[in-house]
Amino acid sequence: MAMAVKTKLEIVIPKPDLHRLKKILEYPGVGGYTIIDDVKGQGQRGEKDNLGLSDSFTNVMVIVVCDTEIAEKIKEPIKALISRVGGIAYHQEVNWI
Amino acid sequence: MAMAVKTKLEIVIPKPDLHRLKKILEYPGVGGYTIIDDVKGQGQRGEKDNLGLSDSFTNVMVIVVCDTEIAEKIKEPIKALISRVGGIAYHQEVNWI
Amino acid sequence: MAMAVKTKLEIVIPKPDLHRLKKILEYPGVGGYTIIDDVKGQGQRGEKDNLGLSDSFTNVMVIVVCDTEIAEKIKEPIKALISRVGGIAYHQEVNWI
Amino acid sequence: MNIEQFLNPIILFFFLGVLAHFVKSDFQLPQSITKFISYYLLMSIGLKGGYELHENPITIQVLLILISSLAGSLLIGWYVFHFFRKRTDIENAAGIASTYGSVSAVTFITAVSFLEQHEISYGGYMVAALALLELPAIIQGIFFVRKNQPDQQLGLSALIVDTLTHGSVFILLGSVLIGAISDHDLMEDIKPFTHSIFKGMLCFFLMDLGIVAGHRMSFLPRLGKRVIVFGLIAPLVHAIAFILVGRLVGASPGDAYLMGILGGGASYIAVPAAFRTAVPEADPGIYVPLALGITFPVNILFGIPLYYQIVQWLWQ
Amino acid sequence: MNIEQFLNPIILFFFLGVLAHFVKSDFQLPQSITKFISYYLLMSIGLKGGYELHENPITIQVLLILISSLAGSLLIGWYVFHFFRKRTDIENAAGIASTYGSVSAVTFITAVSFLEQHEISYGGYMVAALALLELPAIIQGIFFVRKNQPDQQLGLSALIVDTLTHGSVFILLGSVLIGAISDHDLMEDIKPFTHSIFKGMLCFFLMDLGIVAGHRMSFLPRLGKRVIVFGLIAPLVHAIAFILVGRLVGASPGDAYLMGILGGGASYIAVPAAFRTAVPEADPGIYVPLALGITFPVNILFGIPLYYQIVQWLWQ
Amino acid sequence: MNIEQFLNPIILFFFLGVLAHFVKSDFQLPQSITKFISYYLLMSIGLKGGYELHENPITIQVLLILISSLAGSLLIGWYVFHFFRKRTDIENAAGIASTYGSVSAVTFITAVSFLEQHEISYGGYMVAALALLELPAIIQGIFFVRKNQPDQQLGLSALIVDTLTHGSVFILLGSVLIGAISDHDLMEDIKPFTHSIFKGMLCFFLMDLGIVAGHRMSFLPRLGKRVIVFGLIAPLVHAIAFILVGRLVGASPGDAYLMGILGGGASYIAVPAAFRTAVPEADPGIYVPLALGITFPVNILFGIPLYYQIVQWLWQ
Ligand SMILES: Nc1ncnc2c1ncn2[C@@H]1O[C@H](COP(=O)(O)O)[C@@H](O)[C@H]1O
Ligand SMILES: Nc1ncnc2c1ncn2[C@@H]1O[C@H](COP(=O)(O)O)[C@@H](O)[C@H]1O
Ligand SMILES: Nc1ncnc2c1ncn2[C@@H]1O[C@H](COP(=O)(O)O)[C@@H](O)[C@H]1O
Ligand code: NA
Ligand code: NA
Ligand code: NA
Repeated sequence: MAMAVKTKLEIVIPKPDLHRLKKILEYPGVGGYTIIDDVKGQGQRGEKDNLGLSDSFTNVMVIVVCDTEIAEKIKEPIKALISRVGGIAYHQEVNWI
Repeated sequence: MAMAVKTKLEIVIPKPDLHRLKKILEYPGVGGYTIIDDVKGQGQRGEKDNLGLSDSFTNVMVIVVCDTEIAEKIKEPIKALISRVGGIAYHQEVNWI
Repeated sequence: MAMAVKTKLEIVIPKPDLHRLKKILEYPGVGGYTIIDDVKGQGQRGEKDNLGLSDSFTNVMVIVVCDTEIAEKIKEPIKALISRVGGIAYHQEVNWI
Repeated sequence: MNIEQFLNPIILFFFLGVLAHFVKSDFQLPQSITKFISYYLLMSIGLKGGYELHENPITIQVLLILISSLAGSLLIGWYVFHFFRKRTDIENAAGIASTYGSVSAVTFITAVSFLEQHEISYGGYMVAALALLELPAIIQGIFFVRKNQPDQQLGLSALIVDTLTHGSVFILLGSVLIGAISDHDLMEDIKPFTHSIFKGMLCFFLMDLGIVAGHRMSFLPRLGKRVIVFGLIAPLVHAIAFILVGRLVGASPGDAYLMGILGGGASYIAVPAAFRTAVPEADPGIYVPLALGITFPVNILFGIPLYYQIVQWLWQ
Repeated sequence: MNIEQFLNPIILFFFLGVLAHFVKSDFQLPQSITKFISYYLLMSIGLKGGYELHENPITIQVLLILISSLAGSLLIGWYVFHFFRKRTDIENAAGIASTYGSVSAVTFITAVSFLEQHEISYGGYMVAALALLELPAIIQGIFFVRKNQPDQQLGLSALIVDTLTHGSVFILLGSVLIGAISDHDLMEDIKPFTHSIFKGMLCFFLMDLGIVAGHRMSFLPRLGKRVIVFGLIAPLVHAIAFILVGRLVGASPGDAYLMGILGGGASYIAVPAAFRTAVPEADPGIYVPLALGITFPVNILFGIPLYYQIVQWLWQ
Repeated sequence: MNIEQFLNPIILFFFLGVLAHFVKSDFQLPQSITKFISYYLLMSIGLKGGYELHENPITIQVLLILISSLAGSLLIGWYVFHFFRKRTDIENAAGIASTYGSVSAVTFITAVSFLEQHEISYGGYMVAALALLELPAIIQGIFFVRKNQPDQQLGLSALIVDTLTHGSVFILLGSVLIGAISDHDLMEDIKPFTHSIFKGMLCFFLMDLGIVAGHRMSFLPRLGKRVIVFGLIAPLVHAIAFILVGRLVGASPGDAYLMGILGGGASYIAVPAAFRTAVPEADPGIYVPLALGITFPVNILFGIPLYYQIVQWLWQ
């Protein structure tokens, strides 16, 4: 798989909605993902300061590297999720080592 | 805004200087940012091991996705900040979902 | 060094193997790196949930920005390390500020 | 008015935390510590409640207390929803309704330590009531939203499971259960942990909560004057109504006092957790600041001593 | 069978944690808290052991206990390796062998609090034995792998240093040492921390460990029936064998009981740490779930009271 | 020389932490735990100081102690700056000056527990002095830098606010205040938290600090021999000078001892925090290793018992 070009998706969403995103990432062909827990942020919906006990003001960041066709497939449900619960997502090409 | 090409900036700076960076990011048109707290690192100024109580040996990583013109505007003050307090910054194009 | 094009490597590996990666990154010309501690993930070797006391189910993410020739040099040992202990790595071009 | 609460270190630490926010101090506990101490507090109070539940089995009297509290909680949720329905969208009206119908564990814990300091006894079932009363107003609030969206299913059982398994509810209920069934001799060994250092941990926790409350207060200007006035007055009205009901059903002073605390408290842990899952359209930037930035301080500063005076006066 | 353990809050909290996993509760302690409490427990037990080591100098009797435990530990590692060698690859067979040959600190700590509750004394050197017995079976397991890979060096001294400096081993050994050499009057001031709140902290820790165990149990179906049956029976067999040896070498009831705990326990902290370094090809998804998801619960639920009855019966 | 400190578990745990670093143990407490315990220690000592401040109102005598300590602190800052000004750049000279002019809270806390163990009383105002003396030498150091950069404003009031609101200063001052005004009966309930487990928490904290100190020691070779010799000798000289001043102004033995600790201590929390904000050009890789890697160990290992002997000798 050396030097293959892949697509990297980076997604920031509210922590309580992570399970929804994980469900999307069960799509066949998504080989894995990495989760950076408890990130803070600022966006249209105000400040997420990672304080308090309900995780309502906490984000997580998820990184997915997969084939470009697969990325095309999961983009729409991710977009729909974000428009419902907040967050951002974007993608880029990367060279897999 | 679907599939628009944007610029992603990634900035690593000492945690005690985060408020300075936040001030730069108040620039109009910067819609938001994501903060990964308490990262470690190695650079010209030695090791940052995220130990101790003064946050002097702790970094933060900040991710900003914005329009390319806006990115051009905030690059200079970010560069000036980094040359004063340490850290790194770089940018890339990304496709906004 | 302004606006120079560099290569950014992102590497996710099991936390107990971080010292092996650090040894690779001592390669001359690698000016520094940033470590995001304690990330979670899902991959071929099952779930890494960042639970327990032995760090066996915990990952770290390491970001290295360096000259493209240097990146070419350290790619092979990183690939060999990952194939032995698990994880992923990929690289992209970035514009250094 | 009695200034006793102003000299109570527990309360003072809360306001030290609020102050830390407003003077932009970088004093801040990592979220992991906040979680640790909150679970500790819930575990301790749960074990204590369970222990006493075991000693004093449930009577008709107790059932009356529980049922009337449940009814009161739903009534609050119902009127608050209809009050805000005219002023904001349906999701946020439901969020505020559930917030005030449900209960506040931290207010309860602070009130319990106030009772103990005045050596007034209360029933262990009140702790079980705390755990159980978190739920109904949440379900009611979500129901208000769903019945206006006939395409979405209510998913009632999933919702109940979700709320009962939310971290803070789960450990409280679990600890009540363990407290109730454990061997009492073995429980004694745990007391230095759950009892002796409890008040100190509470101080520490409230200082941290003060910082969070300070952060949430910065959302308040967005809410409008009316909403803020509601947040100031509602806890007192709800609490007094609950205390009166307690008097009617013949509760003991300690139990009626805690009924007041259940009625007056507003939830800022279980409600946002459940609403983030079930009604993500409701904005936690509205109902959390209201509960934590206004109602909580009103309750611990003014409510806790005031309700006590009312109880003393009604039961004298 | 005695149901005492089912009413022990320590055990109940472990199962509350397991339950939290299975009902998908979001109750979870951050890893930083888990580390804090585990280091606290190891420090406390270490200081205690060191303190008593100082009081009761080492005798021939004690040496016999240590040597026979060491031999037993290597014997377990040897037979387990050869048993699994036929059923799986060499790295995983070695991982399982080291897991069962080595010891479980948390099982030991839980057993010590069981002993104290029954007012049975034991020697402080048993805590030192706990720390020292983590090592030999690990080295043996890695040796099994390396002697089949003649190109790789054993790096014995690096390996010993690595294991002895692993966080949990290091603090245990360090605390034993500090406990042994510290001024006893000064140690008294630390007791409210290391003794009074110990059981409560243990409850808290076991709840957390229950969640981790729950997570690891989800790996079990992959392991196959045979392996699981091994995980269920092996601890009982190993423990009883060790207790019998204890009887033979003339150990006291408390010491023999703890020998049983050392034999019966399976390591899920030191072994994965060492194997991740020395044999990364061995899959922690096999030996950790076996130790933590099966053997640990068997030991604390059934083993701890059973071994006690056996000791009572043998020493009566 | 008295070996007592070598048998003190508090000190031994510090060196266990240092050892952990040098044997490359992966034993390490997450920063969240370090913060928690340090805030706990500051809160506990602050409450205690405030409580006693309340009991013993401030006298002329006390004012003399405070004023002479303040003068001493500025004098140290002044001479250290001019001493290093010739040897390094202005920012780092100022950083070292502020470090030694300011005070070390952890050294103070360790010294207080030494005093208590020897049953020597001290005034609660000394804790207030600890909080207040963090500030002046920091301002002075920053002033040295700014007066050489006429284009930059001093921003004195912003600087004072910044330092007083730094996490560790803020909680210490806040706790002194709460301790002073709180109802004393309510304070009793907090004592098991703030007093009983204090020494154990301190052990734990010092072990962690030992690791940090170990890390910082790896910067030492860069500093050069002269600087290191300064770090070894300065604390002893400063402390003895402060004790003598204490004798002159008629302080009690306990107060004079703590004056010595204030003088001898070097700040590695408040100073780097303030300098990172005000003088980011100063390298924390210089002044922090000096304070934490050399002066702190010298103080707790040799200073604490030595200053005690000097006090005993001067007041006998
Ligand atoms: N322009 C942006 N760049 C980077 N992160 C962003 C941006 N906008 C939003 N975010 C992240 O997404 C989270 C939710 O955004 P929002 O739903 O717009 O409030 C924020 O808290 C940030 O962490
Ligand atoms: N080449 C690099 N690649 C990735 N991160 C870097 C690099 N250089 C510096 N950093 C990060 O920036 C921080 C400050 O760098 P410096 O100011 O050069 O010491 C380091 O602690 C790292 O976290
Ligand atoms: N496709 C992927 N995208 C992002 N991260 C991945 C991917 N595959 C694996 N990882 C990360 O690498 C770790 C180890 O992967 P593996 O060795 O395949 O189990 C996982 O726990 C994830 O954190
Ligand atoms: Na309520
Ligand atoms: Na064993
Ligand atoms: Na000083």
